[in-house]
Amino acid sequence: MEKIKIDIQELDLFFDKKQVLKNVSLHIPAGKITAIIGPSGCGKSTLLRSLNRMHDLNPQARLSGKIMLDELNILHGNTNVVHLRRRIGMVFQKPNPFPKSIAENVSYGLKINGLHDKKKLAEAVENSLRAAALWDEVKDDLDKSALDLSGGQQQRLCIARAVAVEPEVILMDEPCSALDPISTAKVEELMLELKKKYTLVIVTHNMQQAQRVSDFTAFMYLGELIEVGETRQIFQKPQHDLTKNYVEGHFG
Amino acid sequence: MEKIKIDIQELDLFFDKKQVLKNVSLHIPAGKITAIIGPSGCGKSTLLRSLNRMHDLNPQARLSGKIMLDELNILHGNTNVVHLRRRIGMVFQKPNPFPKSIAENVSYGLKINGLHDKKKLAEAVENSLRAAALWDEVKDDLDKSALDLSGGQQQRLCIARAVAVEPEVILMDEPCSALDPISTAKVEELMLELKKKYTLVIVTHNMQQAQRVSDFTAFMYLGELIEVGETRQIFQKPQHDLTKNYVEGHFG
Amino acid sequence: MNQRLFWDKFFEKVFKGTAWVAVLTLVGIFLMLLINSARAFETISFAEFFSGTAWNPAAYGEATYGIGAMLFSTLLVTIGAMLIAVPLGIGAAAFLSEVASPRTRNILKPAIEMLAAVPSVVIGFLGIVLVAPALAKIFDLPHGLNALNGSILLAIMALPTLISVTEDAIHAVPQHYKEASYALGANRWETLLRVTLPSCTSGILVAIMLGLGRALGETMTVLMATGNATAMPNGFFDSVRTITATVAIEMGEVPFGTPHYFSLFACALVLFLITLLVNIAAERVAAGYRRKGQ
Amino acid sequence: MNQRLFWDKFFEKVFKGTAWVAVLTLVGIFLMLLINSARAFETISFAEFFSGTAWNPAAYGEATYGIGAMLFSTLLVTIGAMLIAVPLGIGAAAFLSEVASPRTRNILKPAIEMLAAVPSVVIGFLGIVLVAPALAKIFDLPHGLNALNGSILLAIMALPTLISVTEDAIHAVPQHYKEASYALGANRWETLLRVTLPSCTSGILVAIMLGLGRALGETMTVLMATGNATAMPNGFFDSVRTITATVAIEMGEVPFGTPHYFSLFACALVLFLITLLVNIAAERVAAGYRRKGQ
Amino acid sequence: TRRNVETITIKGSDTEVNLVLQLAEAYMETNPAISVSVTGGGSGVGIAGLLNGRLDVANSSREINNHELVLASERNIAIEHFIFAADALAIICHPSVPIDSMSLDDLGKIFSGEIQNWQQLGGAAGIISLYGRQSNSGTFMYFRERVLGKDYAPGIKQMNGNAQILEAVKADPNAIGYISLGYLTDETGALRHGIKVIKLTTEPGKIAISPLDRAAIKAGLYPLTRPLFHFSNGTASDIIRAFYDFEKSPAGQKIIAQNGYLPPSEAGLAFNSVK
Ligand SMILES: Nc1ncnc2c1ncn2[C@@H]1O[C@H](COP(=O)(O)OP(=O)(O)OP(=O)(O)O)[C@@H](O)[C@H]1O
Ligand SMILES: Nc1ncnc2c1ncn2[C@@H]1O[C@H](COP(=O)(O)OP(=O)(O)OP(=O)(O)O)[C@@H](O)[C@H]1O
Ligand SMILES: [Mg+2]
Ligand SMILES: [Mg+2]
Repeated sequence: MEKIKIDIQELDLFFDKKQVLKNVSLHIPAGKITAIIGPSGCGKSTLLRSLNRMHDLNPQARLSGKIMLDELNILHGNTNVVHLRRRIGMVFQKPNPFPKSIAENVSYGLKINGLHDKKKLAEAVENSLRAAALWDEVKDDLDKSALDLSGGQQQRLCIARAVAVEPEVILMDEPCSALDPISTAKVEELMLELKKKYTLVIVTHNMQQAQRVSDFTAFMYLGELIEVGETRQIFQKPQHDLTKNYVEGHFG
Repeated sequence: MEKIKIDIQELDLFFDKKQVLKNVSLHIPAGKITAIIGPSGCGKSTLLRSLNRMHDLNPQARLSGKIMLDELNILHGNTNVVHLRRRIGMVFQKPNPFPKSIAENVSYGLKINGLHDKKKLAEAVENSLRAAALWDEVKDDLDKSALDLSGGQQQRLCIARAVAVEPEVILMDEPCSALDPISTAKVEELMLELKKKYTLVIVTHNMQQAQRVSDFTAFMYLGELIEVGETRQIFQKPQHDLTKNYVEGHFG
Repeated sequence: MNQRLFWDKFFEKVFKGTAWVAVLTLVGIFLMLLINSARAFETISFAEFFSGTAWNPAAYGEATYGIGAMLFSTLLVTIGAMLIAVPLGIGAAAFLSEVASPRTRNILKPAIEMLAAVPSVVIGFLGIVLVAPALAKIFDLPHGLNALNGSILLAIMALPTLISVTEDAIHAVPQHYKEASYALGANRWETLLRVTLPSCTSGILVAIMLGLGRALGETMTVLMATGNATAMPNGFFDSVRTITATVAIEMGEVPFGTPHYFSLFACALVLFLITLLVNIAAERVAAGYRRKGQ
Repeated sequence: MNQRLFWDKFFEKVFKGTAWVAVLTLVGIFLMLLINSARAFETISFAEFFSGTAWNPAAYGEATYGIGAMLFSTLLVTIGAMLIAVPLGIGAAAFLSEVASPRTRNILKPAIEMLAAVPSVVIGFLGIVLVAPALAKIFDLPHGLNALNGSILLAIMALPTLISVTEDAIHAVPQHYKEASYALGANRWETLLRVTLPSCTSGILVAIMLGLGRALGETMTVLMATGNATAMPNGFFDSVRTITATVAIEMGEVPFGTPHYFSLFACALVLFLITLLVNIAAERVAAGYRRKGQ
Repeated sequence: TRRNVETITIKGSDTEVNLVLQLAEAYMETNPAISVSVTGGGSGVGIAGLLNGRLDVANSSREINNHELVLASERNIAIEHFIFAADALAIICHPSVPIDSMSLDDLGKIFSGEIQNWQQLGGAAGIISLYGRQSNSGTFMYFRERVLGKDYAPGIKQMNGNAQILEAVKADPNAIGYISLGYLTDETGALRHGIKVIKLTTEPGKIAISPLDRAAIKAGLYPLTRPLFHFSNGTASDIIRAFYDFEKSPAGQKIIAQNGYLPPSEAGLAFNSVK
């Protein structure tokens, strides 16, 4: 058995009276890529956002259950969320660059972590943008507003921004949804590179992508975690009828 | 030859000093689906937004060239943009529902066009949501805020909203990017249904999708329209090396 | 990392500190008013204060402390002012942010904010020399020193705040909401009325509440332009004296610790309570709106 | 469709109309000030007005019209007020929207807006009976009726506007900016200082400008609490008389059409121009900030 | 004090403020070691300031009233008074009012609301529009004591100063109001435009006197002449006394005359508790 990086135990989540996650238990192994798949609205983003306590900002959200990051109880009231989020980075489903320049977007996370050396910052910005396959397109416009980028460029910028601070775990919510096949391939390369050092959890609607990059796949349906296992097993010998129908319903 | 619905002639577009569209000429045939493909940042969204004069809101954007919708000169200063946009609907790349209820989001367009009969509105809301494959998920929450929907649900809501007002032309900027394969299939069905009455232009990064639904495909690269033709021809016998590399670079 | 923790703590302290200083100061003022007001009712009966219409603490005969006429006058002038200022203010704000060219906006906006600094005496003065004669002429009155004059001047004073705050609130509405509306074939006004303004109700509410506060609390202007007569008015064409004008005039001359002195605090407290009620009512309306809107 | 066109046109007219009424009113006031001010300089030389330090239109010997001392006093009091109010206001606003529980916020926000309606006399009064003795004691002065007292009171008066407008601007910053910052491991204060506040500079600017306008244009309070001495002050502990206080005191008694009368308008115009300059400077700074930020 | 200068703080009557300010300046020119600060606000404000212990001298255009005297004794303040000049109140109305003179009695009835229409006095029909001062002004109190003997009509418009009454009366065809003598004329000594001065009689049958008639005023025939007071707490200190002495001197009296005010009457001088 692999080392478990994140251990989700019997997680329930309500928005007001509506239950969105139902008794979800899931092990995220360290140094691997875990893909979460499932139909739109089944709770993938909600689950992902639970891992770095993003629901704290929503007074209507109520969670119960337990999530462990190594030895740290993520949901515990005393947990320092700032440190937690420093360890678990996130790329959101809707690209959300800051209304700042491209360079500042990438260097933001480094600056708040105390890096002020201009040269080191510039280097880090370049490396992160290269990793996210965006450098060539923006290298002359680093001080232009990130809001003027195209949809796919914003998405890659957000990936670069998350990668720059080198968190232990990176959560990516459909990181390639706005990307063309070539950029997608480059981001997938990045993921495979990243998993050498870090743990990745990705949400994707692209079955091929899940098969290409992930080591493990979890299938969710209507708030429940139906099945989880090695990616090959899930796609080739799903145990559950729902999983089978879903992964076989894919086409192309 | 088919009837031409939209005729783009030598369109140039600058954001401030940066040229984003370079001498683009393109015929959009009536009653067909035209797909625009190309790498991220090549100008697809920009081209789409030119068709319903969305760049009017950006003082930095300068356009030259000509775009005809039937007999109407779209870019002409005297053109009534309100009527124009009534005829050309749009689904944006980033889902942007109003901060209103789900039902109000869909009925908004109808209400401003003078429909106030409650029963008719409710019917139209249901039909549009069914068409966008969202009805079953939201039918009990029609008066809940649209902002609380998941990413994919918001995307389908925006499709329903655009379809509800029955425009002559519908522009869709990556309408399935946040959708799972099953929802995607349903939206594609909708497109095929819609083209019986209307003209569709879609932007997509999904090569399979372009092949499945579109009649014509246009390939853009760095602001230029490289090649346009029947979809089969573009994917199987591309004339241009750039096109060939792009469509063959796809994988899966 | 240690340094970072230090700054975290430091900023947390600073922000909490400033917040509490600000809030406690304001709470302190409120308590001070409350305590002093309470003492007024040791000698003046509640019934007399609220139902009496004659305010004459320096009477030749027996002093009377009825705020009825003043309260009615205050409401008359303030409601009039808001009826003028709110539509004008929102209209002008909408114009500035949605219609005017960036150039026009960049000239007009600072000009309007500048007008927040016109001393109230100057506005009051205008009321006497310009507005009053104009009103007298238009409505064929012997003089124009009346409630309407006060309403007009207070509206002018509330306008800079109203316009400026509303304009900013409209400006902060995310562009993509407007785009969505335009793309459905809505015109500018439909977009404004159905999408933009509903998305910034809280900002508009702030604008209105501040404008109202300004109108209710303003002294000099009303004191100069409304004719300052203590009789119960019959309408907008009568001279009136508002609560603030009374407090302003009498605060200086009253010896400390007398019933008259305390009664002035009670007057100020009444102004407070009016603002509070309006504020709560407005929040309710806006909340209902928002709930429906979601 | 015809009906819809009608309403289009109708709303367009209404909005343009209101905007123009509002703007023209304000422009009218400005012109009126300008014209009346111009006439002051028929008899008073520019040099005397701006460089003279003695303001004594009712002098025993020859009348003098130098606004030097008053201008310096005004700047002293106003800058002092802003130095107190701006950090407190932004701190309190940040606290309300980012730290306080919704419950606390729902209680405090209306309470603060309510304080915008405290009549200025009441605040002035507090200055005399509370702040002045406190200052005298703390700094060991013969009396506390000085510029510092004025600054403190004006800061209190500017706070409701500052807090309320800033809070709303902060509140309107899209949630996803904050989420992005938190997800990168920023804490509340870093997020506030580096993301939230920079995204709403224009709203904060509006808040500051309105607060400044309020402070510059306020009459009653400064008149009551600053000691009202026309001599050139040496610092915050001297009694001062501000431009507004002068206008307020003298406007009631000066006969129309005299040089003295016109000179009061020139005084009001100077207040205007100060606000305008500050406004333009602030816009520059903010624009620079925004440009860098993009 | 910090600057080695002795200060006298004076506050009160708006009627007196300009006059006392000029006297103070003339005095400070010859006595640089003494600083006199003078502000307005109204007689009531000045007296209240004195009772609240925040002033050296209160200016007042009215006598101190019983109520204030009671408060003073409660607070162990012994009020001393000094009359340094006299003022007269002029009754003005809009030039279109066809009345030139009236009795003091009728004037009282007008301001207390018993006479409400110009018709009742033989003029054209028109509701009389009253203009007066605010309750913090000494003029308000003086006029009420001297002319009305009861409360003002509640509809009276309480204006913020003499100049404002003047302007309001000019603009209102049915107006009547009272202002200080000093505001009646312009710098050249001519009656200001747009107003009309009402002559007053004390008893029916006697001739009506105009406040512009200096000789009649000097002779004590004009009924609305009143003393202008300084009040202080206890026996005036030496520096205050020195300032009073300057006011009594020919130089001081010249300033008083230049401003359109009158010297204190014999009776007034005799009444002074500070000699
Ligand atoms: N408002 C703007 N101001 C300046 N440049 C812009 C603006 N909008 C887009 N651009 C630039 O124009 C180019 C084309 O953008 P566009 O959004 O059309 O790309 P796209 O083909 O839709 O890409 P994607 O597939 O990533 O959405 C990009 O390089 C982008 O950075
Ligand atoms: N803030 C919220 N308040 C109430 N309900 C919410 C909220 N956010 C999400 N939901 C609901 O919870 C369910 C799960 O949403 P979630 O965003 O996790 O779905 P998802 O699996 O990420 O879907 P997608 O693939 O479309 O992004 C949906 O039905 C959605 O409507
Ligand atoms: Mg999602
Ligand atoms: Mg795009």
